[in-house]
Amino acid sequence: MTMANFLFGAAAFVLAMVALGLFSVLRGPRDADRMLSAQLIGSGGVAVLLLLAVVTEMPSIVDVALMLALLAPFAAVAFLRDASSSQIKSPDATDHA
Amino acid sequence: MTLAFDIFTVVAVSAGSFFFMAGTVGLLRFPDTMTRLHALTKVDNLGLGLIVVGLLPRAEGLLGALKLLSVWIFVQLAGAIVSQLVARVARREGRHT
Amino acid sequence: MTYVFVFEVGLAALLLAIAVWTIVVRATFAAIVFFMIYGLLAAIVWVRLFAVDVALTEAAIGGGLTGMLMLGAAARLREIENSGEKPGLPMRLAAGMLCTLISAALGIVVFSLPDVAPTLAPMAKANLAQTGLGNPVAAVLFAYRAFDTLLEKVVLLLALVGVWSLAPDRVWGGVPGFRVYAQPSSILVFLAQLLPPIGIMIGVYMFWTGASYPGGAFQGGTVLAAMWLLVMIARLQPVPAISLRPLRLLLVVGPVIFIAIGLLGFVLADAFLAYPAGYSKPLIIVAEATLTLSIGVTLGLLVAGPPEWKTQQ
Amino acid sequence: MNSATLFGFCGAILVGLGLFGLITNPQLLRKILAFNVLGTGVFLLFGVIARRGAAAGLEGDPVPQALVITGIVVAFSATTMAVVLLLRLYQETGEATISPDDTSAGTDGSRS
Repeated sequence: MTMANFLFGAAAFVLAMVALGLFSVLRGPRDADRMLSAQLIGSGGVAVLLLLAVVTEMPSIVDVALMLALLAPFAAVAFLRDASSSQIKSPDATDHA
Repeated sequence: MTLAFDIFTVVAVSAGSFFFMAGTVGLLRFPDTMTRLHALTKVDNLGLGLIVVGLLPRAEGLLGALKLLSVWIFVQLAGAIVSQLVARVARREGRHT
Repeated sequence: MTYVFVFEVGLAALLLAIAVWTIVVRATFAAIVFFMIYGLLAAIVWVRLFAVDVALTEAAIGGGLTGMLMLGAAARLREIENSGEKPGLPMRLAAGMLCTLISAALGIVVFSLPDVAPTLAPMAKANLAQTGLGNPVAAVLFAYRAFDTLLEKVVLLLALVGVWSLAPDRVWGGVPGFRVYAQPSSILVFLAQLLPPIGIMIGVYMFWTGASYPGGAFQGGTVLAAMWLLVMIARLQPVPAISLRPLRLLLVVGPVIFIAIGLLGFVLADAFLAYPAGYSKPLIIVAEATLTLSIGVTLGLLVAGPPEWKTQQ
Repeated sequence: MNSATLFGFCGAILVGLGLFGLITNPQLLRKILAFNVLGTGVFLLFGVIARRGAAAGLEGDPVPQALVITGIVVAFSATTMAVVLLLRLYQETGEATISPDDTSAGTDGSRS
C-alpha cells in the first residue's frame, strides 16, 4: 500500500467518523449537544482537508483548513448569545414585576 | 531515513484517526452534555494533533509546517473556549429544569 | 486508485445525506446545524474539484457568517417554531415527482456533456503573464472579467441598502439591531481580544496571497467581517449607527477606487477597466486592498441587520 | 465514472432536493435554507464544467470558477436580504410561514 493510498484511507476513515457524528446532531437532545457535535465535525473536516493537502501536494488547501479553524468558534458564540440572552432576560423580567 | 519518516507518519496518523473514533463514540454513547464535552476535547487535542504531527515530515518547508501547527492551535483554542461556554449554558439549564 | 474513489463516493453520499436532513429534520435549530456542516463538506468537494479559491470562499461564508445570520434569525423566530402546516400528501407527491424529474434531467445533461469539454483555460493561461498575476482565478476576477466583479460589489452595496431600507422610519440612520451578549463572560472577552489580531493578519494574508495563489479580496474581507462581528458581540466595541460618516466612507471606498481605476483605463489604456501595460499588477493590488476593507465592512453590516434603535443602547 | 461526473450527479440531486424543500416546507426560514441547498447544487454543476475544462496545465477552467465565487457572494447577500425581510414580516404580522390555506386567510382579512 502506498503512502497516498494510506492517507486517502485515513481521510475516508475520518469522514466516516464525521458521518457517525451526524447522528448525534439528529439526536440532540438539547441544542447545546448539537452545537458540540457540530464542533467535533468541524475538527474532522479540518483533519480531512489537511490530509488532502498533503496527499495531493496542494499546500493552498491548508489555507482552507486554516480558514475553517479560525472561524470554528463563531457558530458556537452566536448560539450561546441566543441561549444566554433568553436566560438572562427572564430573571430581569421577574425583578421588574 | 525516508522509511523512518513514513513509519512515523503512518503511526501518528493512525493514532490520530483512532482518537477521532474514540471521540465520536464518546459523543454518541456518553449520557449527558458534560461528559460529551470530554469526548470533544479528545478529538481536538489528540485526534487532530496526532494527525498534524504525523503530517509534519511531509509539509512544504518550515512555513508549511508552521501553518499546519497553527491550524491545530486554532482548533484547540476554539475547542477550549466553546467547551467553556457550552458548559456554562448546560450547567445553568441543568439547574433550572 | 480505488482509495480515492471510496473517499469521493463517501463524500458525495455524505453531502446528499446532510442535504436531506437539512430539509426534512423537524427542529429548525438542527436544520441550521446541518446546513453549517453542509457548507463544510461543500468546501471539501470544491477542493476535490481542484477549485481551491471557491473552497476558500465557501469555507469563509459557510464557516462563520451564514451560521451567525441563521442562528440569530432562528432565535428571534423561536416562539413560532413549527407553526404552519405542511402541504397535503398529494401536493408533496407531486412536488417530489417534479423535483425527481428535474434532477434526472440535470443528471442526463451531466452524463451527456461533450467528451472534449469547451474550455477557456488555455486563453486564461496565455494572457496570465500580461496581468502580472499568478492566480488565474484572480486574473479572471480582476482583469478578464473585471466588470462582473465591479457589479458584484455594487450588488453587495445594494443588498445593504435593501436591508437598511427595511427599518421603520423613526429609527432611520440609527443603530442596527445586532444582538450582543447581555453579560459577556470573561472567556468570551478573552476570545474577542485574542482572535481579531490573528484574524486581521490572516485576512490581509488572504488578499495578498490571492495575487499568486488561491485567495483574494472577498475571502480576506469575509474574515475581517467575522472578526468585527466577534468584537461587537462581546461588547468590546459598540454597534455603530449607520449614519456614521466614516462608516459610509469605508463602505464605498473600494468600489469608488475600482471605478476610478476603470475610468483611468479610458485615458491610459484604450477601454474602461483596461490597465496600462506594465501597471496592471500594482493597480489590481490597490483595488483589491481597498475592496477587502469595503467588503469586510459591508458583510459585517449585512449580518448586523437593519437599524432598530435611534441611538446607542 | 470519474470524480467530476460523480459530483455532477451529486449537484443534480441537490438541485432537486433543494427545490423539494422550497416547495413543501411552510416555514420561510427553512425555505431560505432549502434555496441555499439548491444554489449549492447549481454551483457544483458549474464546478464540474470547470473541472472538465482542465487544460494548459491548469487543473480547471478558471472562468466558471470565478463565476461561482461571484455567485456565492451574490447568494449570500440575497440570503441576508431574505432573512431580514422575513424578520420584518414576523414583526408586522407575527407569522413567518406560507401554508397552503394562506390564500383564504388573506382574503378574509385576518391579517393586514
